[in-house]
Amino acid sequence: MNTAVNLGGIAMKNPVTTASGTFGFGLEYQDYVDLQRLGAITVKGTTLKPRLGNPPPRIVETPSGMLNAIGLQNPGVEQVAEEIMPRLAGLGVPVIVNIAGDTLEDYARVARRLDGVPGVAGLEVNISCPNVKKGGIQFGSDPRTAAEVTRAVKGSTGLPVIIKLSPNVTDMVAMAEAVAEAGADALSMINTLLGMAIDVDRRRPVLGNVTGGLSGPAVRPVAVRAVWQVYRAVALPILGMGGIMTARDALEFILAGATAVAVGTGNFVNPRATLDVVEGIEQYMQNHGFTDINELVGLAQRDGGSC
Amino acid sequence: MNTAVNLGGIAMKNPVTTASGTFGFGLEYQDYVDLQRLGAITVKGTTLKPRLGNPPPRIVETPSGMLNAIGLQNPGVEQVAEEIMPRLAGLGVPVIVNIAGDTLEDYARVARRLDGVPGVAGLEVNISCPNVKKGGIQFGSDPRTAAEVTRAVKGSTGLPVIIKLSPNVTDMVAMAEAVAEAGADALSMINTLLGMAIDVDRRRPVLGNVTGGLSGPAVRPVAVRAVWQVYRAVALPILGMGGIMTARDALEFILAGATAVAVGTGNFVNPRATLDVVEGIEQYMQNHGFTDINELVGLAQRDGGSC
Amino acid sequence: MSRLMQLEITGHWEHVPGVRVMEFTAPHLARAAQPGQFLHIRCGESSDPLLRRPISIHAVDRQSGRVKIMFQVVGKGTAWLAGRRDGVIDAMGPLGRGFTVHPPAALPESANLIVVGGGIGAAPLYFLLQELARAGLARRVKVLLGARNARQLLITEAARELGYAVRVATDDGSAGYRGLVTALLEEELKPKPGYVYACGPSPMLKALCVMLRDYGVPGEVSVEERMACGVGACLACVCRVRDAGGKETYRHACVDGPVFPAGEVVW
Amino acid sequence: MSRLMQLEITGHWEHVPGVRVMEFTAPHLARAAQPGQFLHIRCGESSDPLLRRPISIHAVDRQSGRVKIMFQVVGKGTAWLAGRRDGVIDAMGPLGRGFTVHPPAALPESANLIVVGGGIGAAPLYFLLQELARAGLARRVKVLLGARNARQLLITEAARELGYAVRVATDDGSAGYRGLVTALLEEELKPKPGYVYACGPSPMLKALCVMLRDYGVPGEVSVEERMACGVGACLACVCRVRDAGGKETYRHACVDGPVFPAGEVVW
Ligand SMILES: Cc1cc2nc3c(=O)[nH]c(=O)nc-3n(C[C@H](O)[C@H](O)[C@H](O)COP(=O)(O)OP(=O)(O)OC[C@H]3O[C@@H](n4cnc5c(N)ncnc54)[C@H](O)[C@@H]3O)c2cc1C
Ligand SMILES: Cc1cc2nc3c(=O)[nH]c(=O)nc-3n(C[C@H](O)[C@H](O)[C@H](O)COP(=O)(O)OP(=O)(O)OC[C@H]3O[C@@H](n4cnc5c(N)ncnc54)[C@H](O)[C@@H]3O)c2cc1C
Ligand SMILES: Cc1cc2nc3c(=O)[nH]c(=O)nc-3n(C[C@H](O)[C@H](O)[C@H](O)COP(=O)(O)O)c2cc1C
Ligand SMILES: Cc1cc2nc3c(=O)[nH]c(=O)nc-3n(C[C@H](O)[C@H](O)[C@H](O)COP(=O)(O)O)c2cc1C
Ligand code: FES
Ligand code: FES
Repeated sequence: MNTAVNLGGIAMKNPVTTASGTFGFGLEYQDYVDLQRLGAITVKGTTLKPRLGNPPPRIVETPSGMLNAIGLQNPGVEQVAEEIMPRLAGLGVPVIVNIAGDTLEDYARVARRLDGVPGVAGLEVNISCPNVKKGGIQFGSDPRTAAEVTRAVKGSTGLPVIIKLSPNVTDMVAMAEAVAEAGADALSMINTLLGMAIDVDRRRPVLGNVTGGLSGPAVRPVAVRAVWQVYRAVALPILGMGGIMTARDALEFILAGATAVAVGTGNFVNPRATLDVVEGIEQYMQNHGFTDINELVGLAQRDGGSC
Repeated sequence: MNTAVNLGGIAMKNPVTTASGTFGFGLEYQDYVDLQRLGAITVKGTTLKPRLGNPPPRIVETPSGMLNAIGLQNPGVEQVAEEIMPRLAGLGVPVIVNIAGDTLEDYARVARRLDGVPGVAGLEVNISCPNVKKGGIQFGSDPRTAAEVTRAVKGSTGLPVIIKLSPNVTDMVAMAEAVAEAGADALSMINTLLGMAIDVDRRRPVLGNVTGGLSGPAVRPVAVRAVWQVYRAVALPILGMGGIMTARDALEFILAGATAVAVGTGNFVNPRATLDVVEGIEQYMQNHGFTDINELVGLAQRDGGSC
Repeated sequence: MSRLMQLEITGHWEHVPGVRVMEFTAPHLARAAQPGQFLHIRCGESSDPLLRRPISIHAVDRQSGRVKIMFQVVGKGTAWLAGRRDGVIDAMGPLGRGFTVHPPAALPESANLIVVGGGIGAAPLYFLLQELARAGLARRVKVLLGARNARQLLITEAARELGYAVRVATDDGSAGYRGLVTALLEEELKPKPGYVYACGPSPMLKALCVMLRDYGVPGEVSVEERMACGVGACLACVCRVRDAGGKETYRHACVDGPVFPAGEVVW
Repeated sequence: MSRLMQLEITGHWEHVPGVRVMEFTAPHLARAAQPGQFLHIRCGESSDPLLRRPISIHAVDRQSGRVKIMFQVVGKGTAWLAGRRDGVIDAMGPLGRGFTVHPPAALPESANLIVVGGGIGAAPLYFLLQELARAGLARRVKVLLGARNARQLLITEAARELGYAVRVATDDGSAGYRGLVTALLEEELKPKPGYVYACGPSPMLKALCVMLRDYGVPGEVSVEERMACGVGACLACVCRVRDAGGKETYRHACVDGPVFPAGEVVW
């Protein structure tokens, strides 16, 4: 049985990775997960300079989901390249570094710094973090600026570049087309939905940052729809995520058109969720007589489906 | 204690109404709800001609939510005006008729037909149904066309006009500003989020219509955020909805800036949800020493809140 | 009039593997319920699972005020229900339009009343059999039950105890006829006309409706559709039917059904 | 090393109204646990509630392999937990950095070790008291406990049974001193220096940290922050601290804490 996939140049032995920001810098879950069994490890959003992140509270639980406003807390690309990657490189698992910035130049410099760092197999470009807005720049909500970021990153690295799309837009397909045109090697979706919660007793927003990003099972239908729509329109491989807890959830994404999937909030609920998904997909393939995972990609699109 | 509010010209004795499409044409829940205790009744989306709606399955449960693709099944405005409104008019409760159409002309004609029909207290204009797309017209995702619909409806009726906004856009504030400028009397939000689910065993979309609208507690954080953002930017009263099940949920919307609230999917879970919300809000006001519900509107915005 | 009820569980047991019976003491419900009607049950206290689950009324004892449901554990709602040992269940009901216990006046006295159940579809039919007996119609009734195997036959003994003649069919032949229950039905229909009451999985109901049309036999079938509200407010639970004028349209299983005239349903 | 465990419930009872104790038999956990560490517990099978709930380890019996938690029912997660009578609980643990049972070497032998608990904050302190006793430090320890009223005092008797001198404070004066437990602490600190271990609501910890700074007394406090992962991966549970160089930064309660040096926390 073949479970290996190729995500825009990143060779994964199975289609399962972690969603950025939910699996730290890779080693936090090692008591629970044999990391070498993952298709890839995607690490926390990394910026040019270290960032402290937002004031607490940074999370709040919502029905079947959670809001987070971490605010891209990270030690900066220098430390990631110098201290963290050496510890991960030995695992033999492709590491995807998620990158973010406030300016095009930031993105380019982070990308350049990571080029050639052992272990880094690709970059996932966060153009859509709802929790950080500096100078009003929202790369992720305008096709033109999204294309510019894509070109800036592509021009600064030889690594495969995955552009991570936001669901907080009118037309995800237009965004996908723009970054595809600009040279992206793959797309990942979805980032969190912009949301908020109010503390009714204190009559104030719960989160220190007021608004936050909604993730978890609650958003899965939105994410599956995004993958479905973009798969039909754009010929790039898709890394699907949003509320994946089990293999069946992951299969929804794959059948809709995702080449690979990421487990995010699901890790918090079940620290073994990634491996349970890997095993569950194999089981499904066996039960249903599939010998190559790639046959399943987009299979639900085959008959009809008039979106 | 005053719980009466004025929603853009619709006088409600309390801030609670029903969300269109979840309470039929008003009488379906009368075994469970003393309708006269509601602040208003909002009925199913009504179009110029009768509509059969989409093929089944029309709904699917999702984590803390549901997808629906009813497809605006309704008996048409003529029957609503002639047969249904007479039955509701006697209740003495304001009825808000939700209207929809494929063309500007449709909207205008439906609005005109309802003008002066006894019992109709206002129109809620659905410019954003994710389940019906004819000729690719999506009034709800472009500020200009949304403004045109608003003007068409306002020009055809003397009734208060509430424009119902979609969350499936990049910038809800821009939409709100455009329809405010065009003369809307109030705003309602949110309509459903576009989503889908895939049947992993059959490897096909679950819904007959492929995609559907996500509603229920899962979307509440998105809805509260929408109300919060629009309240800050636009001086129109807001009818808030999205995942309200309890009085505490409703209070999140009111504290964020909603003048009134609608219970939708919550009716399916608890057929008495509307009245439980009415009673719970009164209880909260008593416990916290508020004498006028209007004091609570937007109260969480007062100190800080840097969105 | 239907109500929102807190039904007290007064009994709950496994009937056959994977199928459970829960008993409530609810005199009002026992008086109001008609066979074929259902309860709309909240399965949990949190928002997942969110929607109520429709479950038919399985048996009613008007004297003692006892009402039973019989359900198969298939997903998270029914799994939650299966875990309730005591306490109360939050249910709306009775809902929907059930079976017409008294067959149409036009039907010849000699015609059989044939009750056909497949799998868990037998659940509401037991209540129908209780009512047919009460209406003094038992001797005209033939009961045909189908299941995967002998262990999964659900109301055979109970129907016999009510005095009914029961024939069974199983997929594997472990009891009665080996094959589909519709084959037994055909045996009944060939010699003489009848009136059919049926509940079971969609493929069975579809085959049955085709057979009734071919034999020109009237009847009524209980269909399953996904429901949200259960009261006609959400328009989710549509069943495609052919109306009096022959035009196809939708009816709502929760209020117009779940029992529809067999000839009206468009499969 | 922490593990994902299916902990078998071997006891569960109400301790005082609204506060429950649950006992597991888990020899590995009993061996590995340190006082102040916590379990990260899944409260339900559905996706609502979604996140795990952090609950401290309350008591450990290494001989029998028994581990207890003590929890207050405040919301839907703890309400779910309160409903479990038997079966297993899905927990990660032991997690976090707990109390340093052996006080710093620099501390004079004469200094008191003062254990201060407020409300449900007493829960992890009992395990600390077990370990202080095991380390032969019991005679140097003073235990100060605060609660709303006499009924809400949680570990007073248990601490006395371990041989500790216990003083209590209640808001309403229904037991011991009428007022805040920090007032008792001040009485202890005035005559002589000490080393303080504390757990309780944030306002209490804040007041306590100010007092320790004023008296120049060292100590450690266990803080509560909202957690998602529990293992340092999500960066949710930040606690503002002043680092060695005096610069303010964030530490993570789940891995760097929940116990922090009292002097480092910025309130
Ligand atoms: C009028 C009516 C009467 C019924 N009577 C009985 C009965 O007496 N005994 C019994 O065992 N079952 C009965 N069913 C089927 C029963 O409703 C489903 O098995 C149940 O809803 C499954 O819920 P779940 O959460 O366990 O499964 P899940 O698969 O997790 O349910 C997911 C969603 O799909 C819906 N769904 C799943 N299966 C069905 C189905 N077969 N029909 C309609 N909706 C479904 C659920 O209501 C829920 O919204 C009846 C259905 C209808 C419409
Ligand atoms: C390290 C640590 C140890 C703890 N030990 C104990 C203990 O031994 N006994 C005990 O009764 N309680 C303890 N708590 C508090 C306990 O975690 C909360 O009471 C519990 O999470 C409430 O969950 P709920 O679903 O009942 O309440 P809800 O209010 O419904 O919870 C909603 C969300 O808020 C979070 N939350 C609510 N209250 C707190 C809180 N006080 N601290 C952190 N997060 C919170 C929940 O984890 C959840 O994500 C501890 C907290 C921490 C951080
Ligand atoms: C706590 C947390 C932190 C996150 N941090 C990042 C981040 O740094 N960069 C990024 O691109 N996405 C980040 N995300 C978004 C996730 O990678 C993912 O897109 C989203 O959570 C949806 O997946 P899920 O529902 O499986 O969590 C974060 C999500 C969470 C919950
Ligand atoms: C079954 C169903 C039918 C709906 N039909 C309509 C409709 O006809 N017109 C409309 O504007 N909104 C319609 N909606 C959207 C609701 O009015 C509401 O905006 C949305 O469901 C969010 O609220 P909730 O989470 O409380 O359900 C429908 C929603 C549901 C669930
Ligand atoms: S279930 Fe809502 S109309 Fe039937
Ligand atoms: S809870 Fe995730 S870092 Fe502490």
